[in-house]
Amino acid sequence: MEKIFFRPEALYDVPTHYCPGCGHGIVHRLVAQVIDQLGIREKTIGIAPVGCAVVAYDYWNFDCSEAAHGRALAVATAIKRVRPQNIVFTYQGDGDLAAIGTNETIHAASRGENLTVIFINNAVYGMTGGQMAPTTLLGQKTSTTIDGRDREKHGYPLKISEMLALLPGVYYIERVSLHNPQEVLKTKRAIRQAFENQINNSGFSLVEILSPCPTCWGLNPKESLDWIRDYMQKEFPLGRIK
Amino acid sequence: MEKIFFRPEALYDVPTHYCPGCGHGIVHRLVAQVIDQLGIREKTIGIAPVGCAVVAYDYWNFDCSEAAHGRALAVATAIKRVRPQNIVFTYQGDGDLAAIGTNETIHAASRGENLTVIFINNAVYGMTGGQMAPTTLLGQKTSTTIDGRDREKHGYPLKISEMLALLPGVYYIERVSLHNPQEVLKTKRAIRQAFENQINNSGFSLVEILSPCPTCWGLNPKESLDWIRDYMQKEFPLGRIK
Amino acid sequence: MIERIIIAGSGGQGVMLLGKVLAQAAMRQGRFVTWFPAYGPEVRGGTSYCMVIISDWEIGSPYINKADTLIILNNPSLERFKGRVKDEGLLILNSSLAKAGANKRIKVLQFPFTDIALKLGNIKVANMAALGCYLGAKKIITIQEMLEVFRFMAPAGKTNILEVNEKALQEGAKLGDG
Amino acid sequence: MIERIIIAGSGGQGVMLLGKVLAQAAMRQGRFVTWFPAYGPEVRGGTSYCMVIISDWEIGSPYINKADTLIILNNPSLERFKGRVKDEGLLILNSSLAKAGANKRIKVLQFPFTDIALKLGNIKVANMAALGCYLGAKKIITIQEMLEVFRFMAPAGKTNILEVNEKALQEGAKLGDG
Amino acid sequence: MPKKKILISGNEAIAEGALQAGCSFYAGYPITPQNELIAYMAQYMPKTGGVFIQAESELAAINMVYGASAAGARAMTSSSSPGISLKQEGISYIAGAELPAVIVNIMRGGPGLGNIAPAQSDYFQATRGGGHGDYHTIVLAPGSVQEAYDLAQTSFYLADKYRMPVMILGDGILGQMMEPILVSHKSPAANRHNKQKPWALSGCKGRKPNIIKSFALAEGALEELNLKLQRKYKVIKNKESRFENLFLDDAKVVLVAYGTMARIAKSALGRLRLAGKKIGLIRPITLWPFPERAFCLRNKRIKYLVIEMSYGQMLEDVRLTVNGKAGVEFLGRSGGGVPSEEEIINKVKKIL
Amino acid sequence: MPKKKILISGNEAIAEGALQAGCSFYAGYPITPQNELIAYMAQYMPKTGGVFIQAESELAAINMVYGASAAGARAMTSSSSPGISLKQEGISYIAGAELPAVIVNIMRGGPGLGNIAPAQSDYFQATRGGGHGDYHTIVLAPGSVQEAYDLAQTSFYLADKYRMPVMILGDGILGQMMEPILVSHKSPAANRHNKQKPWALSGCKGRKPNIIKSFALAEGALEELNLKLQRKYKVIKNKESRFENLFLDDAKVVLVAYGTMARIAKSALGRLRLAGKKIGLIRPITLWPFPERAFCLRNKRIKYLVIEMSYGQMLEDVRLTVNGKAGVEFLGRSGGGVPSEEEIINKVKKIL
Amino acid sequence: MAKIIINQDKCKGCFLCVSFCPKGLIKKSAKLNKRGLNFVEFDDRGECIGCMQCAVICPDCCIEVYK
Amino acid sequence: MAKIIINQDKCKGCFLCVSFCPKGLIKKSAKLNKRGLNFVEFDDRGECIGCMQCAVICPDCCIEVYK
Ligand SMILES: Cc1ncc(C[n+]2csc(CCOP(=O)(O)OP(=O)(O)O)c2C)c(N)n1
Ligand SMILES: Cc1ncc(C[n+]2csc(CCOP(=O)(O)OP(=O)(O)O)c2C)c(N)n1
Ligand code: SF4
Ligand code: SF4
Ligand code: SF4
Ligand code: SF4
Ligand code: SF4
Ligand code: SF4
Ligand SMILES: [Mg+2]
Ligand SMILES: [Mg+2]
Repeated sequence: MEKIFFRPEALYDVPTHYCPGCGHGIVHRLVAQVIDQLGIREKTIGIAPVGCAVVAYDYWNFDCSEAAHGRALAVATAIKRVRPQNIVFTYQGDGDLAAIGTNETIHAASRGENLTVIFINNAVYGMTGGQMAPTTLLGQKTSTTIDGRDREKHGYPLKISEMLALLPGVYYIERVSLHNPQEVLKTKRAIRQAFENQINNSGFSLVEILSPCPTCWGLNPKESLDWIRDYMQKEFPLGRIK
Repeated sequence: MEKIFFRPEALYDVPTHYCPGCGHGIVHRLVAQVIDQLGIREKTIGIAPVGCAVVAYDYWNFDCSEAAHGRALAVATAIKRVRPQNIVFTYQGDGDLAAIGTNETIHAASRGENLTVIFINNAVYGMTGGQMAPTTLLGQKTSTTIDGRDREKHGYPLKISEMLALLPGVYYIERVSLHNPQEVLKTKRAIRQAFENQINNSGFSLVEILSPCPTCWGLNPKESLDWIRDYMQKEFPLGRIK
Repeated sequence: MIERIIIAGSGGQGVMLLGKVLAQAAMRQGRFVTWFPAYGPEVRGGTSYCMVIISDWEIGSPYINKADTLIILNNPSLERFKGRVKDEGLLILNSSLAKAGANKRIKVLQFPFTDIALKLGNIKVANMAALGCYLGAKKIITIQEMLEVFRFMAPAGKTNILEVNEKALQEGAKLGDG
Repeated sequence: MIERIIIAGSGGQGVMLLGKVLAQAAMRQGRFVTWFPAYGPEVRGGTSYCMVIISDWEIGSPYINKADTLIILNNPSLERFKGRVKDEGLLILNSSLAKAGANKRIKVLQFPFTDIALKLGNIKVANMAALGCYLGAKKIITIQEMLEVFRFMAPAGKTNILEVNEKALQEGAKLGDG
Repeated sequence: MPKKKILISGNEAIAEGALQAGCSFYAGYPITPQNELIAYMAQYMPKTGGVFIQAESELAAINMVYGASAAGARAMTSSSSPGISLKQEGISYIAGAELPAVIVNIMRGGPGLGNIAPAQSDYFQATRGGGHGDYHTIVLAPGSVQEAYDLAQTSFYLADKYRMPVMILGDGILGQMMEPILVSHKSPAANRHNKQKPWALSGCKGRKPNIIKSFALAEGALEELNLKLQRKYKVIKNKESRFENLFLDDAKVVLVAYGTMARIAKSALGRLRLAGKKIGLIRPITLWPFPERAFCLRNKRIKYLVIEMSYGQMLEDVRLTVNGKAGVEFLGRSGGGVPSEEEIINKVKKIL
Repeated sequence: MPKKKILISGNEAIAEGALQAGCSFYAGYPITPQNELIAYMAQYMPKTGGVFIQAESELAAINMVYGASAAGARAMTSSSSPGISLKQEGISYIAGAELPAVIVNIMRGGPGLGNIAPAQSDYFQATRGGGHGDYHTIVLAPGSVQEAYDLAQTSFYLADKYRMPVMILGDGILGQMMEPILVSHKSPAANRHNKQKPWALSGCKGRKPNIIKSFALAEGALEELNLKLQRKYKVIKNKESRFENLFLDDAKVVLVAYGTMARIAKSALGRLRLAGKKIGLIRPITLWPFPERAFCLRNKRIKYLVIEMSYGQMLEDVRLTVNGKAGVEFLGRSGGGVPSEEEIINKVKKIL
Repeated sequence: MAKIIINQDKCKGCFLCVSFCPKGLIKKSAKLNKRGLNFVEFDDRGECIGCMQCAVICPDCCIEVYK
Repeated sequence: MAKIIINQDKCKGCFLCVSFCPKGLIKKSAKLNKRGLNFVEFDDRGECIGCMQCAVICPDCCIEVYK
């Protein structure tokens, strides 16, 4: 028998600190698989966010940098400009990319930096214990929206991918999901595309991934995937945005 | 004979520090006229930016606050929430609103704050002597794009109004221009609309105004208006955006 | 009197609550008391714990290096904290999920609190069984006092939950007192 | 020797450049020199100025409270700076755009530099006429030295501009020397 | 006023104290270890009719506080070290515009992302103005949950009185720990409008327009503003310093510590006194103004032992106060390290 | 090395010095009075093959510098007071991640928006870590345009040597004024890769992955990082302090001033010496580490007169250094006010 | 019949009014105002139609229109 | 014929693999692993089709698939 599914080289053989059923674990593996498959591990530089994935560099077997909360794309911009031969990507949560980091996100995209962005939308601030994120759904309960997000008080969920798609500097945007194995495979394809674009010098590419946070959602792992399928997807429709 | 055009009460009878032919002067007057006409001078609170219009409060005859560079919409959000009966507006340049302040702009809009925003797009940082703004046209020369803005190096002009229009929290966006008296009158109508929307509790309203900066453009005042008509308009099409 | 207690278990086992009711009861006695939780990413996935100090004097640090008592509800917590109890200290252990070997240094009371809770019909009250056991053994707070705290803290109208908690407490107390 | 000069005019009159060529020339003489501009919003609309200090010793502040010489190219600048010259100081004034009354406290040289420049075919060289006048009067730098600076600083290939600048300088020098 | 005893965390106590003081505007952004504060505000602020905003960033939050305060509200924000660094420009603006505001820093280990363990390494930032310009914030350092509650109320009072930013400086232990406290039961709204603010923005009906600003371009204007601020700071230095002194009468070694560190120092003090050692303690409650008058400089044989969860920041204030007139020793750990009772006792024994 | 004399402003001299030092990455955001620096970089950085980015904000700029430095480039940003306040979180991260970087602050009047006049009121922020945590930046304070050029080069050398942020602290006068300077003529590229950075991010080919970070969650890890930083700071304190001393031999009053203020103090000194007064001067060139060894504390009758364009920030370092062993007087103005030669002379006469 | 009054002290001489008056009634003055700027003058030859073009474009609110 | 190997020490017991195996071959174990977590076991009744659904969804990369 041949081993047809195995741990990629770009992913260290260590346990992660993520909660059971957390989407970060899946995406970490997908990124590592794509990097292995493209043969770019030795020239990749990843930027870990501040968020639950803060120590992603402890799991990935390639050069990495931390970035201050929200500033991953400023850091990545500089690294890529200094080392255009390297493959540079950021991995960011919704709070990181679309709240505190909105400015850096939009301007890196507007400059058309030749970067790859892996954007984990779990509709919540995981790391800090489940506060409202810009992507939190209307009605969703979090520790700062105790009676559910209310558009009057807390504003609307932010579809930053759609906004970014308007920018001429942006080459590729796709929204994908982790809610079942098929979607996970689509996610992997999108991630691959986003890296290939960078290799081909095509410009800014972003993959938004709807990802479960069972802990902050107060659901078990399977219920969390179903919640993506039944609710989150409605607000954040899947598919190619640009 | 009747006086049919006169200095509005909301505009102090003092000279401004603006360069000859500067669009800020025109818009200051338009805002004051609209405020007079709506009879809201005594309940209006204006937020002056950091930019050439930094001392707008020296020219306007109503309550005003300064805001740190880029933070006008954070300041305005709080004032309006604390005093919902007052009419609160921000007056911001392109650097202020669409560079350093992008985050505050997008999130105030996304929250659907019931505010009025007067956005002066002069394609340049006037106050600091003419550096590239996010709205600087491709090819336009500024002190930081000496050979003209180049999309490879400096990125693309940012159409933030179009991006904001995607947000469900945004009620009204229109782009207008000052390049001749007819356009100035259209600008006034748009400003009026944006204030009326707030009075009617309709939500976030923004008027983007293409405005001459003869000094930093290196053109005389009339040439500056022509430059808006012939070039700027092409990149920033006029009309209702939302 | 100063009593330092570390309470540890997995996320869903209610160790924070255990600590809080204990602290509440001590407060009602008019004693000095501090409650200090594990917080932040520490809490992700693994073990969860809190530290309670009950004292007749002003309390300095709420952080406990060496505890008088450990209340441990699962195995990873045992691994983490077993060295953190004083000589002659007390270990209350949930034998449903963890086992401690023979130990002369400290006193060990191990009972299957999870199983007891399951028998009472709600796995979540294992914590209260352990609390009861602790109070039975150390008696710094009477069961009566603790029941008053339960009633005070219980969400209005949820009397059935209150009841099973009380039962678990009393079951535990019997074991601890035994 | 220490000479403190304030040069002021409106935005387009080239007062910054005037100061810079003066400072360049002083530098080539091996003297200490500082050049200090008005900057920021001060520059918007109104008057523009710079301050040049030329000295045989190390210079402290480049900012001038009281000048030895004022070179003033328009009326608002005159209003702003007329009090800022020392007793027995020198005022070089562009009489095309400003007039100074009789004054015993200081020496005044007023000539229509703008008209002179217009006659030379380029209104922009009024500044160099004023500079010439100053050098003619004070002679801290020779016209020859200044011409070298012009040649050094002139953009390559723009010899016609260079020429008219030189002419303006020399016209001015004659007046100042007279 | 009826009082009630409750068990509450330091973070929540600050929030509750603020609400009691009539705080009607809160804007913040999550960060450990102060998340309980923002969660408490999210839950209870709307119930008192006030405004709660989870801002998009710390920058937005501090500038919202600026706006709310300009509009006359008692306004507050909170964060922890990295987030407080981001607020420095805003704090400087609040100081320059002479607006009252309360900023809470529940310090964690630095520099950079550091960790979320308790720390006291932002003392310089808090007391020396981490932002630009010659300004100060009053800095209050509670040593217990009760004091956190009390000082939260005081902070609004001082902020309004002097029209300036006030910072509450705690650490992760103080923020996270629960202790019993006595809370009062008046209605928060009662406090809200007890201070007229004629300078606030409310629309210019019946008066000349009000302007809130820190910009002063006219020659001399900014210097004048600064001189005004300096006069204010002088008054505060004279009138508002607070501290707790213990056993100074016969002390040979005086421990100097604040906040959580002072609690541990007190435990050590207790043990040392029991052992017959003549030890005293100064616990600064205001860090700015630094309570210089707590120090008696007549006795030159006294030694001061400064203890911090940092490598010596308050130490400078003690040294400036003592000015060479007595010995000053230091014990400190940082990055989450907390000097223990034992370390303190050992250090004292060495000094004695 | 051939040298050439040119007339150049302080802002441009810093930029040119940086380019000569092999700076290959600059990110900045416009602000008066440092706009000439960014304009110079915009023009000349691309010509040397380096990267120039006008960032969307000061926050982005400092984090770009973090990134560029992580990738091994000699990287720099510049701003003025309010913009530097915004960079504090980023500077703390750079310190925590042990990255070399150069930050220029051309100070203006504060607090808040203040004005654009020259000032020295960000001394505390620069020397005490305006950001969070127990970190330091080396702070260099040029007193002339030549020195601005020279220290710009030094700053990159020190940043690389110690892997830490270095700040160049000037003021609006220094930034705006032109003076003749001697510039060297080697190719900047020659300097660029003269220092191997095995820790930098470049792809992990042939080695283990490199990680750049300031986070340290494991128990004790952050304390360890902090202890390492403290050891480094100790070395720097011993080895890197710089200053200029004038006429200390027989001085009865010693002026202490830095940057532009020292120039004015020197002029006053000259006049006082001509009048036969025994006056000396200490000009700190490094503000952190503060040049304690410039002070001779044997003579107790010496009086120090600290002169600042602020209300007494460096004053604290002088007082900490002197530690009560000599008198310390102060003369300062802020918000754009600059103590004049006359004010200095009058103050000295009062002291004498 | 209409007319305009120009506040010459406030006028900055941008000449936008000159460009946009459909009747060519506004002229650059030979004189300078007290701020040293070239102002404009209304040439009241009775042709003013009160269209307000001049006033609407004036950045410095120098022009009053009567009709 | 295919099979999977589960790294039981890394397994966190999220049971997503259990939910998605089309053949129902993965079961919750009664035992705890050394981290104190409920892991899962492969029920190798020869029915595994090597579809990798389990491995693809596993957040902790615990599953290797052989075919
Ligand atoms: C400047 C700053 N502000 C706030 C924080 C606290 N913080 C850490 S992660 C985080 C948000 C995490 O949410 P997200 O980016 O969505 O990532 P997730 O944990 O959900 O994957 C916050 C607010 C911080 N570390 N730094
Ligand atoms: C934090 C901060 N950064 C930078 C500046 C400097 N600054 C003042 S105004 C301005 C930009 C002005 O451009 P814009 O907003 O377009 O207004 P304009 O002057 O063109 O009307 C800048 C960068 C500042 N005052 N504060
Ligand atoms: S809190 Fe949510 S995002 Fe964070 S590790 Fe747990 S499940 Fe994942
Ligand atoms: S610089 Fe431009 S925007 Fe500023 S006042 Fe002058 S013309 Fe207006
Ligand atoms: S109102 Fe019309 S016609 Fe009259 S002067 Fe003005 S532009 Fe000319
Ligand atoms: S438009 Fe106004 S400012 Fe311009 S020239 Fe005419 S009157 Fe003067
Ligand atoms: S490979 Fe497919 S059939 Fe086999 S165990 Fe996994 S999910 Fe089940
Ligand atoms: S999906 Fe992975 S972690 Fe989850 S139960 Fe299955 S093997 Fe364990
Ligand atoms: Mg998230
Ligand atoms: Mg602009």
